[in-house]
Amino acid sequence: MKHRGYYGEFGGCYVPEILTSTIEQLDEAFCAARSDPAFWAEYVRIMGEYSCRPTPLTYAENLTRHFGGARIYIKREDLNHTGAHKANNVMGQGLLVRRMGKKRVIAETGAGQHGVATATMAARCGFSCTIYMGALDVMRQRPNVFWMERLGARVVAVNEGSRILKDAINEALRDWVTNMDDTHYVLGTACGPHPFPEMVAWFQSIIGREAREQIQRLTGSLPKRIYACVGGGSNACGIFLPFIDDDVELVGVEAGGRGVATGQHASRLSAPGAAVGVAQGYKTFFLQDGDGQMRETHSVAAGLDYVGVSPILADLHRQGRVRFESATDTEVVQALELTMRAEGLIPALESSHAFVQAFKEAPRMSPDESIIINQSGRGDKDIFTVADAFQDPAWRDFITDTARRYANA
Amino acid sequence: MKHRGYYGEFGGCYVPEILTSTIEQLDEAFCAARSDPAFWAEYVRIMGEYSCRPTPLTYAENLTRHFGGARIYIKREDLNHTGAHKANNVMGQGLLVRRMGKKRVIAETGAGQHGVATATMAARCGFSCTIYMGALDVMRQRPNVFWMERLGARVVAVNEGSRILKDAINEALRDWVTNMDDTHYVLGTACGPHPFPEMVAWFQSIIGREAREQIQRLTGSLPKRIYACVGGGSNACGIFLPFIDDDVELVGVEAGGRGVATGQHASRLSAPGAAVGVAQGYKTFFLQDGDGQMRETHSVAAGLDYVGVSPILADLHRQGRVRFESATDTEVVQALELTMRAEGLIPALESSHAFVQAFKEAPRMSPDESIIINQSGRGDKDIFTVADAFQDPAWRDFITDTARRYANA
Amino acid sequence: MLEHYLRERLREKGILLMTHIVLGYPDFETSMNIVASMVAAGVDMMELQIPFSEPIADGPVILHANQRSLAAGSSVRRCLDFGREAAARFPIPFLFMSYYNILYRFGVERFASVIKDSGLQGTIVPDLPPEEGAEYMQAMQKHGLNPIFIFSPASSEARLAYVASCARGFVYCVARKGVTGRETRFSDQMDAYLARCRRATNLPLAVGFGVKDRRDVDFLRGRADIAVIGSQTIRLVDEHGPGAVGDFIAGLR
Amino acid sequence: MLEHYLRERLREKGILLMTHIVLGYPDFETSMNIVASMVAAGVDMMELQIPFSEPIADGPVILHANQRSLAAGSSVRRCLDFGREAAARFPIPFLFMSYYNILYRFGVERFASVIKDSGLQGTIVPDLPPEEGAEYMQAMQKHGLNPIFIFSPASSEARLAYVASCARGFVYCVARKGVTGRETRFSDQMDAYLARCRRATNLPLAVGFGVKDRRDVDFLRGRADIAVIGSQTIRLVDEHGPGAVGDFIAGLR
Ligand SMILES: Cc1ncc(COP(=O)(O)O)c(C=O)c1O
Ligand SMILES: Cc1ncc(COP(=O)(O)O)c(C=O)c1O
Repeated sequence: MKHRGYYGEFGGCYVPEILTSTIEQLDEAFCAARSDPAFWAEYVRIMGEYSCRPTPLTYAENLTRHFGGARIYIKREDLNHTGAHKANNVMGQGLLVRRMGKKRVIAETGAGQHGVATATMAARCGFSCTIYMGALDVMRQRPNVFWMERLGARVVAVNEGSRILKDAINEALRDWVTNMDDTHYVLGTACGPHPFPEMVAWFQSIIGREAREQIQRLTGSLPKRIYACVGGGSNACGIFLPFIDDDVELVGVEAGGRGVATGQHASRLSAPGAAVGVAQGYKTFFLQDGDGQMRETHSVAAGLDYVGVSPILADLHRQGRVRFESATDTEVVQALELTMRAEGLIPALESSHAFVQAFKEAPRMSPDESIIINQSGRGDKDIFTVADAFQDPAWRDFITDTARRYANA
Repeated sequence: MKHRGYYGEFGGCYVPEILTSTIEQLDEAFCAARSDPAFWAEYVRIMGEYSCRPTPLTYAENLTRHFGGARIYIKREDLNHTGAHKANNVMGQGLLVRRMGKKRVIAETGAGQHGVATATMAARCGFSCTIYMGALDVMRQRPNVFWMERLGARVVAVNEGSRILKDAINEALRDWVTNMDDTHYVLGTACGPHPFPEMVAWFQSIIGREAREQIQRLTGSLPKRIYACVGGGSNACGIFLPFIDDDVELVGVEAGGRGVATGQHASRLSAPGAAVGVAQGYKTFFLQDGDGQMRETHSVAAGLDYVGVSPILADLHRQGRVRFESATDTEVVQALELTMRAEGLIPALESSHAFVQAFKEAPRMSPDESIIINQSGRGDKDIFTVADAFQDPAWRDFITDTARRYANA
Repeated sequence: MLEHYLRERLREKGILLMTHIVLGYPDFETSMNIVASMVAAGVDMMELQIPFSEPIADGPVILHANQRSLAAGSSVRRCLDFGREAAARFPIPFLFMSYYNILYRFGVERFASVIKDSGLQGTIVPDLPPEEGAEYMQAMQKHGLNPIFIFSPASSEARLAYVASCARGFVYCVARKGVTGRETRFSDQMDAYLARCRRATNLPLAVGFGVKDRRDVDFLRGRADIAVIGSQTIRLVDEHGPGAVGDFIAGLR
Repeated sequence: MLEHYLRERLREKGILLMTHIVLGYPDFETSMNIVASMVAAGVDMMELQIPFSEPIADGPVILHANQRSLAAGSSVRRCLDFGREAAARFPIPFLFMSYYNILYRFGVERFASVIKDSGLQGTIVPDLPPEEGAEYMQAMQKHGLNPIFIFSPASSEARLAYVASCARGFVYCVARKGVTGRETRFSDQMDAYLARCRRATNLPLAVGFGVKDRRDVDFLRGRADIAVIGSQTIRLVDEHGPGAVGDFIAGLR
């Protein structure tokens, strides 16, 4: 490895010695791919023929009218095959896995989107596949677990630690240090040891590259601001980075959970609770105690419920290039409700965080200005969570009846 | 109305007198739109910016290898916003509703896809919306009901008749004859009184127009055969009609249910059980008894569980231009399983019917020949049905636990 | 001839009454008893509905009657026999009412021939507009039967004229939008509509959909020729049994 | 100096034993009792693991011990105090083992200073490769402590040489891929690997991951200098209580 993936003081590659050569091999494969224009062309072709890229940039006429401020555009990553931006990263890494000649992939997943995307890629590419998922997330994202299994993946519920995303990453790393010869770890976000943050951000940059062209075509100019939710940070990096040299304000929205004051949240950059540390292979802001033990986090959105954050974003935060905000669970459900009714769009709970902040700011902006919200995924997967949030009685009855039918079968 | 929409002896416009002027107005609006090139251009633009058209034509490399015969291409209507081809028809009719100045839409739905699509269009266009759905379908497609309601639609469970799609159509017609002044009936398939079959087929022809261009670009020639499932017939008409003058064999696949010999099926053209009749506003083959009473139908796929069939297809059947086959529930689940594992695609149970027949025929074709399967929708909505078909114990436990949580709440 | 009969009767009574029943609901024996009571109470004409599984123009009351009759096993053959018997026993005109598929499956020409032979006067087919009815009209004409067509408040003058040109016997004016059985407000607006109907044809006008009591019938007197009582008698039978029908009819006029 | 101590001991014994415990598991008092038994049974050196919430290099046994210790409230401060007390009471060298974040949060220089002052000999930090360890190595060197680095079977010759160039005291050779606590096959392949390790450095070689009984230790004799017993003693304490540790250790050699 020529460089170890530092962004300011963040990033690096803190892995057990046994992984060194594996990571080096990956880095080489990635560097070779990146400097080969045919690779990106092939990637774009596959994303066009298997998923539906370029995804549209939708003008949200009704929301724009509703808020009476900036013109609101929505980047439609929800239309990707498997329902989220995760497909981009996964298909890209799948191409690299082929180049490296490996036959098995593993992945962690929180919301289950990355797991479904990886299981899908594995089915398509003929790899065997194991997905690690915190036991808590297995419960709140059951439909995704079901589909992963149907796609042929083995899903391992992780009962260690807080039983959420970070614990799934640990388990995936444990698998990797054991099986790296034939196994590639398809990390799902722009975190982890170098070269993952750079690689994932590169694949996801397809979002921002498209959006940049689209908004200029539609409005004749660049947007004033761009909003993206931030779990690990991959969808945010993906849409932000191609605008990094432009006069465009970039806003990352983290999980405010039950409110940052309660401690039950996952706001690493927008709230004072986090500190710089090293875990899961990289250095960044982590929600941790004074001893360096990771704290429990909470978000209604399983995909944002994570202690760390992309080192690329940590650096952009420190530089002041990206502004970070947070949205509470309650605000998120409200924004979701409004978006469904006004535009017929069902953003994932994760993505709805970006909508919250955009909705707060749009009214104070001018109709001459436009903003882009990255709708990183669709909300179908969240039906159990959303039904609970809305306390839908018909849904409860339906589940109760189904359970009764199972009991009598 | 200049003509009354006959295709050979099928079609027509058999509606209560009170609807005559409404239908005339619709026909005029439709004819004006069709002869205005700007209308189609606007339609294509909206489908590009709000949904993700053109949807890809995906080469199914693994399935092709698996069967060792024809090259298999899959038209990806599952990638449409809301997850099925239904979006095409609905957005098109939405544009017409705007032209006619109406403020309310109603629709029937079987699988719930057309209901979700209509509710989505209504939210986007600012229409109020009521969806009629057979009570049996409300049960087997609960997730779609949930989303329709969240999108702001009123969903009415129809407890009349067989409590499935045909009964929902009747109820929608009853609403329409009552409220036609401000209400448009967004019929979801290429059935019903003229001009619906023609209009729905026209909007859906966007599928075939794209596919025709795509397959020629990808393979340099036309496909040998095209497969589509046939409920009412809209996705089949949509992909078939642009190839109608070509030397391409067109294959429609109906619901074979528990086997056509059992009588529990919905095969109107591929099996001898149906006869020509008039109901729900049009003349076609219906599954009916000697008195003309409609029979009960059955399919694992709610969207194919229908007594009638598009008059356009009935005519193409009689002409011998389209071949009709059927697929049983069991075959459908097997084809779905194979497709998930081989390609990472999750076709809707409806669409999986088309896959069944293609899988039967592909092995006997030559690798020089290519076929297209229309994947009319995605299977996420079918999770409850598919989980039951696979007898997934983890899913049962999950539902049971959720029900217990509700009971204790 | 039906039109002639109606004109004769109208000379005696200010307004005629046509009632509607669903054959085989709750069973055929009861159906016949209801016919007998209605005739005894002075009804001038009756619609006998042959049940159909998809009665799109009917509201909940008649819809359920259709479904229950079918569920109890009623067949088209049984309904035709019923019509023959009723026409033989009672001195008023009877019409069949059903949806087009029933006629179509039976064979339109054969259907006409059978009902003529049975002594009925015609048919009402609410989902068969005249444009689709060439074969039907021909068969009816051939057998000297009356194809009853429908005027609606949504019809233009041109449309009324066209429908009138196909009509025989009388014209059925639906009182409002919607399906059978819901409330109708008999108001000034109705007045204008009926005047338009009157201008469009010389045939007697029947008004149906929502006619339910003496006030409604009184409103129609002078404005139309025949008041049609549909769902209301079914409701009555459901709630108070077939015995209640006679008094109800007798009290309408 | 640690290396010197090890060489002295090696002159007396064919192979040395290093054991590993997780501090505060099941509690600090038991931890101290286990240390005492181990020392009494002749252990030559000990790793004291400061628990961390994300121990990615550890398998289920040590992972759970980490979690249980943290859940019981153990703190870094308490672990450091424990190390000081152990080093004062017992005549063998002690090392801290932990993940880098524990040192990083504490302050790497401060950490080195505290442990030096406490009488410990060095640290093992499995997620800190030498490339990321400049600050760490400097602090260790300044305080005369041993940063223990790791050889792995996947390392190239160049890599072994580079790691060796940063190592002090001894080198920890992980016996195989994977995390702690799983079975290891001590076979010919291992032979070749250890020969490569030997060629790469003159420092004593410790071998860990999966060493669990006398046969394993015997295999290592002559091929390596130190056998590391990790998860196996924790399993023993879990199943038979701290009392069983002494006999177990005594029987290994
Ligand atoms: C739809 C969606 N959006 C966002 C995220 C958060 O990940 P990231 O911050 O890497 O984009 C997830 C993670 O699962 C997700 O599923
Ligand atoms: C995914 C899907 N495919 C097919 C159908 C059948 O309809 P049609 O035959 O009109 O395409 C439906 C109906 O709901 C559907 O949801």
